[in-house]
Amino acid sequence: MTPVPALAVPVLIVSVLIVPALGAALLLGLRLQVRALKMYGLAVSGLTLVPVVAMAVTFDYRRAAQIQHEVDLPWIPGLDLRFHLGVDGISLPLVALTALLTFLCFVYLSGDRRTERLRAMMSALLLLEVGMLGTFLALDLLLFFVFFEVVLIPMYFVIAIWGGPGRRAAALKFILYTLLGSVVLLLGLLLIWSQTGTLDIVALAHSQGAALPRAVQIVAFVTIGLGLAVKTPMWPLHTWLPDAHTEAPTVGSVLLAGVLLKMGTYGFARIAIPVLPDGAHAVAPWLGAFAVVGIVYGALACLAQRDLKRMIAYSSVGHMGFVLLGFATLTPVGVNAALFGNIAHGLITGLLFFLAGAVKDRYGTADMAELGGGMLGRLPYLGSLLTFACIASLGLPGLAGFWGEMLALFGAFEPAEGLSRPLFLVFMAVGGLGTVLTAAYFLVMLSRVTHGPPGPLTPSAVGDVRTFELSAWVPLVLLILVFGLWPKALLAITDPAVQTFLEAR
Amino acid sequence: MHIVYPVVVSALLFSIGVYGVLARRNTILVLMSVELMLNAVNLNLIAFDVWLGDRLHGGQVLTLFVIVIAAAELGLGLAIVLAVFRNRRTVDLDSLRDLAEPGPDCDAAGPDRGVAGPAPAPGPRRGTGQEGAAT
Amino acid sequence: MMVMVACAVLLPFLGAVGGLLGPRAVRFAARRAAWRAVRFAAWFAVVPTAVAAILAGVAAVRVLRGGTGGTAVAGTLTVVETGSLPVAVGLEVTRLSALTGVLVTVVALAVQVYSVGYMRDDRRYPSYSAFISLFTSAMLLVVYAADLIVLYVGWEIMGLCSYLLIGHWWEDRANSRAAVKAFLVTRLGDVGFLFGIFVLAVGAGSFRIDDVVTKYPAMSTTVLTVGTLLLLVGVAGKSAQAPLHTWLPDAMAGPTPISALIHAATMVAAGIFIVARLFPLFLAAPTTLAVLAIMAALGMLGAALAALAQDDLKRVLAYSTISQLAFMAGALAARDDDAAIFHLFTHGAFKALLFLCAGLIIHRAATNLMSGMGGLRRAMPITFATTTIGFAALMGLPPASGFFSKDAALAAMGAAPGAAPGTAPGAVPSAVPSAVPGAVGWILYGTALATVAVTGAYATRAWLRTFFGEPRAQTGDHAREGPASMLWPVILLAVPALLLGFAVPAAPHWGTAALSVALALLGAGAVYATWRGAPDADPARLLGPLRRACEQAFYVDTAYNALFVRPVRWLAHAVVRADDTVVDGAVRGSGRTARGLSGVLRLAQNGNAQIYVSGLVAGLLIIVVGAVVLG
Amino acid sequence: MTTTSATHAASHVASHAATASPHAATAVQAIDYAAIAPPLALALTACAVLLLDAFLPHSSRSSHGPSVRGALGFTALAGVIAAGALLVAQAVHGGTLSTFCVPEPAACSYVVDHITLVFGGLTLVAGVVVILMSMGQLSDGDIPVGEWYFLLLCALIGAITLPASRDLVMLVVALELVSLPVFALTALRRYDGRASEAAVKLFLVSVVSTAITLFGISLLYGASGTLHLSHIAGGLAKSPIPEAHGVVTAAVMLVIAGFAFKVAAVPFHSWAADVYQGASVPVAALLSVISKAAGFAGLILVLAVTRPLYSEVWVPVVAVLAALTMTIGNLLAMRQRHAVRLLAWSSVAQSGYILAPLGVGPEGAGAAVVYLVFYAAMNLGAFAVAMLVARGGSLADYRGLVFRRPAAALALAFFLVCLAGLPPGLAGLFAKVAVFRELVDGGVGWLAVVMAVNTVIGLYYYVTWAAALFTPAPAPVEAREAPAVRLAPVAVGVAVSVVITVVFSVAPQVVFDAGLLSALG
Repeated sequence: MTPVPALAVPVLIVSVLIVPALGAALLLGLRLQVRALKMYGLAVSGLTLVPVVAMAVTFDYRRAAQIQHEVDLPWIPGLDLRFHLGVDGISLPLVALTALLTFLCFVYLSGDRRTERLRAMMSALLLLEVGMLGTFLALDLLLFFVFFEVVLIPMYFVIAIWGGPGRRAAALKFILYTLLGSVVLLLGLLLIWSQTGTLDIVALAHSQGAALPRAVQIVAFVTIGLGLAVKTPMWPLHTWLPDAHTEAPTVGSVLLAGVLLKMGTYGFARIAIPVLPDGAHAVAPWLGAFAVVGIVYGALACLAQRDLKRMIAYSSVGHMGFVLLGFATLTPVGVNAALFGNIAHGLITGLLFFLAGAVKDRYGTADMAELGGGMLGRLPYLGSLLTFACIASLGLPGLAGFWGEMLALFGAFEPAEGLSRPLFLVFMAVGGLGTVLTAAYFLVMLSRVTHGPPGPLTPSAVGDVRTFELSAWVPLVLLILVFGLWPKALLAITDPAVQTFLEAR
Repeated sequence: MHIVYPVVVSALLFSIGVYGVLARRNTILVLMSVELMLNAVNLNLIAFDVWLGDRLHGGQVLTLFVIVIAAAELGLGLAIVLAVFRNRRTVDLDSLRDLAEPGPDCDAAGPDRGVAGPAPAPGPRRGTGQEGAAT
Repeated sequence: MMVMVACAVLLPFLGAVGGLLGPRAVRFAARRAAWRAVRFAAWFAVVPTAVAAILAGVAAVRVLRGGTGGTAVAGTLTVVETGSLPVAVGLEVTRLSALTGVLVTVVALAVQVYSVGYMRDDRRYPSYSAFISLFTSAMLLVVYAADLIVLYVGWEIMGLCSYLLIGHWWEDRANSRAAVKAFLVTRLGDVGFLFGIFVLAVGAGSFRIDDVVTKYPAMSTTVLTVGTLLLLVGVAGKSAQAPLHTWLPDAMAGPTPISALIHAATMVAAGIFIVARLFPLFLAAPTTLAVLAIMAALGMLGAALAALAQDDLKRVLAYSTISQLAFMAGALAARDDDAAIFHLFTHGAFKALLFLCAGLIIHRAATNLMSGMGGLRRAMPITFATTTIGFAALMGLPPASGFFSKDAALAAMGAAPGAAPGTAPGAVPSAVPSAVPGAVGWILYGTALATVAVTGAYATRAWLRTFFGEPRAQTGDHAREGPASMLWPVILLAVPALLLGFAVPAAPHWGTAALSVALALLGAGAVYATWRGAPDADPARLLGPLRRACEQAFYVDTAYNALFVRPVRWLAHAVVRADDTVVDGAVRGSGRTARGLSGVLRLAQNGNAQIYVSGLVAGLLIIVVGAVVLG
Repeated sequence: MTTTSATHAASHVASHAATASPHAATAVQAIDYAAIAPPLALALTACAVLLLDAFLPHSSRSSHGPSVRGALGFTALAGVIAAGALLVAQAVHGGTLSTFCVPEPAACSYVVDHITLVFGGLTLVAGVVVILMSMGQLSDGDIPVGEWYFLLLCALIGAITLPASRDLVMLVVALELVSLPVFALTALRRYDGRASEAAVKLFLVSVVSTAITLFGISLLYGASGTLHLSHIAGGLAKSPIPEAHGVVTAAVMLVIAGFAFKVAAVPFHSWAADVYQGASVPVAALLSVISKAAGFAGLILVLAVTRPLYSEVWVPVVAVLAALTMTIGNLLAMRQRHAVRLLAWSSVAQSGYILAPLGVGPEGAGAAVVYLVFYAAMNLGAFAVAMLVARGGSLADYRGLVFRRPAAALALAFFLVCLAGLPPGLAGLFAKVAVFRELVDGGVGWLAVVMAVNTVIGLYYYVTWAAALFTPAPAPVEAREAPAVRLAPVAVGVAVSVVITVVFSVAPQVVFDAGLLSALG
């Protein structure tokens, strides 16, 4: 290995974190006009995207199972905490998704009319990005936890600064609930540490839980799983989500649904399942059961929602149910499905929240009954995009949402050895029913909002989709199509990594 | 003399002191009760010192210190009582209740009304119920 | 070859993309009038479909010529590793798919051309035609797919297009509802279909259709039965078979060409196509065939009776479609896939023809209801002629195509019950031990015969009510023939509707043929006699007390509403309530509990120093006593 | 403390005695001035301050002019810094310094080892910040300056002597040296009834606690026959009292009382809020950091370091106390509207977190010290900003602070987030992680869960307050905060705290090293 790339690689991965962090810090000291501020935000998030793209380009896809761009420095020996970062096939897509969604959020902000407290908003968003990216890059249990926590405060402020009328309570509920989850997660991580004496995720995953007795694994899996499940969110730990989404501003909702929820599911793929295989085996039926209950429950809850954003929030509960079901099968196909579902949900729900925000922006409400109908007539482009996003979300083949759900169900059809097949067949059947209900609520919503004669409310003079909105949304639309039509683009990256940590069993 | 006698006496003395501290309203009397408690300690220490035949006479040494401490405490206590009396015209402990948790009526407005953004609608469950959510 | 087929699949897709985005781009640039955009989109609609039709035709000719027994030509673009069974993205042309491809593209082309006229005044023509193109592409994907998952992709996209097209006039809530219903019912079926794919693919160890079809002997009977039954659920959904048929009549709310394309000729045929494609599996699963037979029997007669009582011309045709598809299913259940496919083709031709004719009539009469029509024979002579051909084919009267295909199907069903294997008219593999159980076979055959009679009756009724008698109120003055772009496709479709029967060399089975024609004429005669008695009244009164039930299609919709829709709604509201009071209630409750505890604790902090000291002493006492006693 | 280090200390004493044999022989104690240099420096400074106060010119009958007030403040500051320098010298010198030794059985009353240095350093740095805050507090001339600094320095002497004490006499004296000046400091706002009331409450609870502790010490003495910590365990083993177990258990619990009062652990917590509120903010800061650190030093000395004394008895008790303390503290803080009261209850809760690792056993002392150090930095900062902004006051006064005084608001938000234990306040996060780690590693899962829940309750009020800083105020609240205090020194104090906390956030290893050393004793 020549010294130049050896030096260049850590620079790349570290700069992914440094750029937004510096950007946020500088923002505290800068006094900029609104316009310059927006440019600044765009520039910083764009600059963050650059090393991420560079990392994706220089990533060796033939060795997708290996950790690449690795950097491993001691930080706090007193806690055994190392500054250990790296990407592999599991994390790379999520890192890219995060950087992209954040960038698109800034694109969206650049045209937003709201300018009050923009500086605070932007620094919160950048800090949020640091946390999200760090979570996906971290390869040290405690470092993972630290980044997992980093997102809480910025997200709290994103909701509390720009949110709706009930923002304070919603933000508080969000932060308290998820903090409870992460503290429980911490307990689980520390349990692993105290039993194995190491915090290195790679080493732990490599040893396949050999040093951990089965009982400890189960306890650790339950606590870690609970912690992650709050973030995911898994039924019945989801009630912070609808409130947070309903009150959060558009970009907040987009990042919350698009990335934050993924941190929970990513934890399963990165820590819980590889490090605690026996625990995973013991708890998987429960995980699967909660997952499918979440699918059906989320769908039913959506069916009776009045608020557009609230509905999309509950739909996330259902979709995350599919992701969890994928994990619960403990098969490569199931885990692949979960990882695919993660990305797909990030793109689709991100788009949905963008659109819901645009609707709320124009009509001043997201209440479906107040909106009336006929959006396709009044705002045809917005209506069409909404239709597209909903159809993608209900898992239509050919769009990204399909593969995650289909493969998760397929995984449930043939769960890993040692898991009760009849039970998982029931999960599969219930999940299948869930897909029908999912289609039902999306179509009913579309029918109520986009179809029919125009309602009493007239949209504000903003008009149909504007350029900045389009430029924030089109990349999402394209990616949804690309991943839908060419699932290999994602599965080829995740599959080797997933096979590696599941096969040595 | 068996060691039990002085110890029991001292325990009784201490208990009387405690009772005085708890039951007396007058601050001066409370201070005197504290003196009783400390003297119970002294009695104990001396008794043990003798009984043990401590070569270093730790008990006696400590007793001396306790006496000094008691004196200092009492002096300071009286000074404080004086200050209280000057400010409040009373030395009644029960009436020194300016500093306390505000009553429930103050709280009805909610601790957060003062610090929140535009006050959340007070009525709905969503507004007020969640402050302590997820505990 | 594969490139050709791939182009046939992709071209309409690209046409759809172009049709959706192109006109907008043009309009954005030049701010042309809307009709220019429509015309612009029309090119995107017609040309790719036409090219696809030519490609499909060439492919079909090559395949049919290339091999005798239907050798398949396959090509794989890439293999997607899923972690378990890989998905092979590829296409395959068999004899069956080559022919079906031709049917699909030809009907689609006809509909596209027809729509240019039919939707001339519609502002949203670009999206409409683009959806048709997308649909064509998806259907071709189903037809040519070499892999079950790829097939499923096309299968579902068809459902989406159907939803979008039924809901094309979304201003009307009824259309919107119909679209949602169509999507949901078929989606319900599709879930079963997907699970069926799982079962079979895991049984065969591959998602490739080839592997699945060839490896079925290695699968256990249970796997086969379960897998095929699950597939059947999907088939029932897509092909509008009982009990998942209810969406089709409602779907008639969409524009008429859509009814012709999707809900008569192609999409609903996909179910039959799939069964035929995987026929060896079904043959090896007698239970599935028995279930299919019962479904078919129920569907064909019930739908025919329902058709007899409808007033809406398109609903008549819709129920007729259900009935005829059940007929095909019956033929399949009787182990004769050739007969079923034959009928599929002729039906595709004549039903598309009938729908397009109905479109012409509706276009001019400005109503869907037959009670608003009548006496159109003179005003619309060409339409009259083509419609007559269509109805004749539907009734199975010689020499129209329907006669031959219906005859083949009937013969198969007639042979099924008692006949020993091998004597059936179709190519029943003699290795398969038992046919459909006797009783089921007889029921199937009997219902089929009854259906023939009822078909004759409702076809005659519709024909008479539309074209004969006195012109009724509002039609009159502007009832003329439609524009050329609408007439030409109709005339073109009339040719195969009339003559397709001669394309298949096999001779009719004269016995069953005579029986069926007689029955059809009997039904027709009864209706005619009734109609003669009172030309203005509806001959449906023939049904007597059954009429109401038939009009409501035996209250299936009502029952489903009560059994599924309302409980789900109730459940949804219950979930929302429970979410608020129980799940979130627990969360809020813990918050309230903490606040309450806080309040209680604050009571002790009342400022009285002696209370503090008392607490101190008491606490310490507890600690000391506890430590001494427990320690 | 382990046996090896005990023997090490003993041998050290022996060698020391050998070098100064004539004195040892006559039983006249040799005083190692190097060991007691820091408290000595403070004591000299205290005297100097008193003298200066007396001899420097008065501007009016009772009070000094601003320049004299400043001079006294700087003198005190210089003294504390000098003591700090001596402490650093001791640390650089390394090894263990002991003095006030007795030869037979060999034991020393004053030992400078790692734990002494850690606590001493903590106390002195906190002392600097408190003095800086005092300089702000004293600028309005209501309070006698010389007495103030004298008392403050006395309290500091007690606080740095306490962790060095190795016998019960020394411990008691040091403890009283921390307590008594604070009563006076609290009451020093002579014309404020609330201050006097606070002083009465503090005095009463403190005196009762001290009496209880002394009673416990007397019993312990009776049972073990010695006052030297290192010999108590041995003495108890051959106790002359029959059925000693119960007596000793009770005695240990009673001894804990005095220190538990200092750290405001339940059930000794009730005084905290009233006193913090009534006292001036620097005194509250002193109580919540320096006095509390002294309390923990005493607890750790008695329970953990000297000898794992009856650990099977006190460990579960401390665990339960820790759980109760954090829960009750948090619950009480939850609905506070007064900033200083909130900080008071929050520091009660934080005491619970510090106690928690001791609930694992003596080996948890390291984590407790780590948390204490982090806590001191964060909490001092919070008090300093509170002083800077509104001299305590109601939470409503903090609303929209970021628009008026962005630096102060950001600093306060940072400290609050640290106290809550969330990034970007990494210091608090690592502190919590250290405690959790100890609990999980020690197998006290239930306490870890209780603490997890408490972290959430704690976040509630911290984040509510922090959010208020960023919420625009409905109406201007300028009138409330016309500051009569001189802000510059307080601002310096805030800056010092911020810098320390940031350093702790970025390089927490500094603290972990300290904790590790003190755990080894």
